[in-house]
Amino acid sequence: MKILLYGETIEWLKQARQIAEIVNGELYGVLPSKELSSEAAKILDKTYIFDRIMYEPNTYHKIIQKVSEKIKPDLTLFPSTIKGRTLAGLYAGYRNEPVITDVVDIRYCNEGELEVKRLVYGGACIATIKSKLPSTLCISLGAFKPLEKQVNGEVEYLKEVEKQLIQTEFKSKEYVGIPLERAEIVVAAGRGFKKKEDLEMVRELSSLLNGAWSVTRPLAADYGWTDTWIGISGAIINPRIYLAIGISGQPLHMIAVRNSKTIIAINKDPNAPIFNEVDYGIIGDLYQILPRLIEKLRKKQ
Amino acid sequence: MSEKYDVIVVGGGPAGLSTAYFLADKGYNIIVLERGSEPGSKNVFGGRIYSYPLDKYFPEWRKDAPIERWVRREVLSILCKDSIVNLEYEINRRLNGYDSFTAFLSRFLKWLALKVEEKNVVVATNVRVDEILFRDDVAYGVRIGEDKLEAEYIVIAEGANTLLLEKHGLRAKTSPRDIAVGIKEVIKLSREKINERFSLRDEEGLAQFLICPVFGAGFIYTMKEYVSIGVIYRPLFNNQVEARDVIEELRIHPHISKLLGDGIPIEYSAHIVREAGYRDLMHKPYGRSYIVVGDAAGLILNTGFTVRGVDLAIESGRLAAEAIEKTPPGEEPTLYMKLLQEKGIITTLKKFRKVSTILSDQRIYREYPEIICQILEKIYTVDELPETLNESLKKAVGGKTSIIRLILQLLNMVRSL
Amino acid sequence: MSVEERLALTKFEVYGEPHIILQKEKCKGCDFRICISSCPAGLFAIDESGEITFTYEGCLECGACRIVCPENAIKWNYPPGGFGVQYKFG
Amino acid sequence: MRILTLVKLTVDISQLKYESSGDPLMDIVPRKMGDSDKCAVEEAVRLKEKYNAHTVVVTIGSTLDHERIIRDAYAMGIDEGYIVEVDGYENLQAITVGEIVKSIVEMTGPYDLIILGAGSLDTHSYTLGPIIASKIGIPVIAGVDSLNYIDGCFEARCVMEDGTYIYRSKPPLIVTVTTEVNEPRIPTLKTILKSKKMEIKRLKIENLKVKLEKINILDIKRYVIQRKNIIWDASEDLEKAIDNLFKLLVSGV
Repeated sequence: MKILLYGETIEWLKQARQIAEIVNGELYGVLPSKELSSEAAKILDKTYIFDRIMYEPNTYHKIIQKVSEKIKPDLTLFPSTIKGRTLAGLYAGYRNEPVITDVVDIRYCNEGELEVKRLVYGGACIATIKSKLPSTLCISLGAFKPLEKQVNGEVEYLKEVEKQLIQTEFKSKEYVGIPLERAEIVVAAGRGFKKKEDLEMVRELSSLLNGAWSVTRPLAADYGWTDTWIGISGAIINPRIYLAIGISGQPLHMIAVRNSKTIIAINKDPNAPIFNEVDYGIIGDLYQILPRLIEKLRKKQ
Repeated sequence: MSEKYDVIVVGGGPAGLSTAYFLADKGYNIIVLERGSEPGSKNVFGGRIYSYPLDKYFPEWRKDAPIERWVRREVLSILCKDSIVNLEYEINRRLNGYDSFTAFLSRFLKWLALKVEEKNVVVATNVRVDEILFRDDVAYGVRIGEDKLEAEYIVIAEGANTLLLEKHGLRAKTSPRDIAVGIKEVIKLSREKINERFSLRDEEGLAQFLICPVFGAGFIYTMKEYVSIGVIYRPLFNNQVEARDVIEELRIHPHISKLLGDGIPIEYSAHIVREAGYRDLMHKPYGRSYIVVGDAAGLILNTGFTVRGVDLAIESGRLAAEAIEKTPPGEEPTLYMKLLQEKGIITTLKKFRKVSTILSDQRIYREYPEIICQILEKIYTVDELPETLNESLKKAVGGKTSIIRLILQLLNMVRSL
Repeated sequence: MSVEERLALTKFEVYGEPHIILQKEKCKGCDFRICISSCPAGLFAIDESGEITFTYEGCLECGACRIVCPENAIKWNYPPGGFGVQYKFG
Repeated sequence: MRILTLVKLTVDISQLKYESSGDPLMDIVPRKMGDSDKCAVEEAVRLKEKYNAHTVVVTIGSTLDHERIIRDAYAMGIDEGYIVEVDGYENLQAITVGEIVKSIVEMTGPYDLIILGAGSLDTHSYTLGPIIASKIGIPVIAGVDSLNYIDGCFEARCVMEDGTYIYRSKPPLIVTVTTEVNEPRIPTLKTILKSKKMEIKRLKIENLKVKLEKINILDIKRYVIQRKNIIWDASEDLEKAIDNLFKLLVSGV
């Protein structure tokens, strides 16, 4: 079986190698970055590289499409990121084949079919779906264990890259913060914070972690420190990491964050209900912990 | 806005929709204004509807109305700490022959709204009426935010929480002693488990009225695959539990948890219930170019054993429609009250007027249930020193009241019911 | 099951502004505080300073608090059309 | 300008409840217009108000709720609405939905802009806009937070993990929007009343010459997240607690 993937990180290529192992296929990849070529060659059977051009889905799609016409893959993999999903949609629409996103498990069936598990309903449920090949899948990052298997793959540079189909401009991320609903890491402040100025620590922490930040309802609605908040009446989120600082864990708040992959809490009250619902909890004073944590993260950068 | 209707109905509940339904037959251009996003999305009731008005006015209703189960078993239960006393009535009839059925009000109202819309009535949802517009005591329209709508007649069907009527001084501020809070939970349970645990066949239902010293009065209704349980909470009582906890108290009672412990809670709801009966009835549920129907007018009847609301709402809607038809706009539809009297609705409410006094007597919930449970416990406990009924009675009543007084009180209750 | 968990069963379309407003100066002289025990959603509470607090999200729109309040301290309205509690069963 | 908006009737995931077996109780979950679809409707109406566009809305399915969401779109200001009547709408393959939209566009188009929500509440796939783009051969900009129309050109802003992208494209264009793009309006009495009287056009799937392909779902179960519940007490060893936390956060867990 021939598998084609689109990828931007080595970590993801290794996960795709695991999938190739499961379905027993050769792994081809299209990558938008020269820097990755030597690493990628150790993982992929064949790597197609194009010069980094600004991300624009329609242009990227044309490139992937050309490679796919050469390879004629049975299975095409994208990461379940915003970019990956968009490209997968363009690709599946062009190939007129089923596309499944948020895939967390794959089983190969004999009749040229896959049994795929995917998350649905904002991560609240898991669906098992049978899909005929050829198919396009978007894989949830982290769902498959990276496979360290060395191959000696070929690398081909794609020279004739199309010009941008749509005029594109890129601005560094300081321009506006990542929207809460889409952030991988969310840091939130609760009533443990004594004054509005202290939220600066939360803002800085979130920016050091490439994440977004918010507060619980009382800080926004009662104290008026912010306009938005996390909660059943505010934003409902499902980030990779949810870091709750000075938050006791009222049910109406927890419902809005319960689909976070990992929940970490800092609270000085050992009996705070949030400690029943965390992966990692730190009993301690946020005013002692945060400054030092921020210092450590700053140094790392 | 300049659009003008013949009739504006404020509220898309049982009374408002019924009024629109009957008026539509008389050729009026009607609009129903409902604040919920769909008909029924703001309504709460116990779980039972009496079928007689539907038979009269909606000939095909048995085919398409969202009937859950026909009530075959009626149970009155006294719940004590760890015991239960039941009085049961069960009747076997042809399935369609039962007097009442269980339903979900939201679904029933969606059905009723479709019937009304079939008659070309506009049922506008997401519309909150902020004010009734009067010109020299004559109602001529409603205000919704910045917008106004005008009509020859305004039907006020705002339900038990009479905000508009009180705002315009058409009704005195509702007294806390005249209301209770109905607090309810819908629990999912499989059809098989419901049938088995409540001794029912498919499509046959149970209506159970509960009396309990801990939470007062409560109810259970069985649906096809759900059970509605609830408490009628009286805020002014010297309550042992707060309103927020009464459903939990009900659920953890050994008797209830045995029946529903493995059920899955689906929806939690609450609404005030007007409990005062005849005393609460509006003396003049109408004025120049307006008319008040259903719960808002106080048309709800608690007989002590059954609670009737939806059927009275439908009837009042029909009579209001008739009164509107026969009264020129700008005049008072006095005929409405006459019709309510002629059709026996007022008389019935009057007949049960003492019920509310009895039901607002804490002793019913606090003292009598324990006395009854204790007596029965003594009767059915066999040990070396059995007691006569008289001895048991004396012990149970203890210092709380004399046997004679107890008997007098019970007699008085029975007379009133 | 706590009342918060029960409220999480029911659907709310929360509007940006509260539909019920507590006039806290009127609450100061009130010892009765029946609003706290009467609210089936448990939305009234007393904070550290002894003041009554109220949150409107999770309001079942039952109408009880307005009627039981002896001080007429509760400015009560329904949420705007389409907002607030959304019963599927009723 | 002519604008097509697509709205999906979707499961309100905040209201999911489960059997003790973990099966979601699908028959009682409320359905609603997707949040980002609602923003797409709002965006279409805003463009209509500015540039006098004609706006069309389409939904696929045949329940009463589908009629309700079309009326909701009318109440927000959409001019013309279609329901494509098909059973089992919830299990259609995304490429089938793309085919349906393509044939709608052929029947009622052309359009300068096709606008829809970026991801639906139930699957959040983000793929439908791109699929349609490929099917009808026009470009797509997905996940748009801000949309403007300047000098005959759409300008769209997308915020992604690595930064902000600004795209400019002449019509025709497909845009999928996130809920950040606007705050949908609350219909007024006037528009609600108008929406009640407007006609809804119904198309039978049989007349669209679309091959129906359904997703073969074997089962759907609740996904229970087991929490590790590892607690460190900073009062015992502050440095260690901070160090643990630091390691967790930089490892990405």
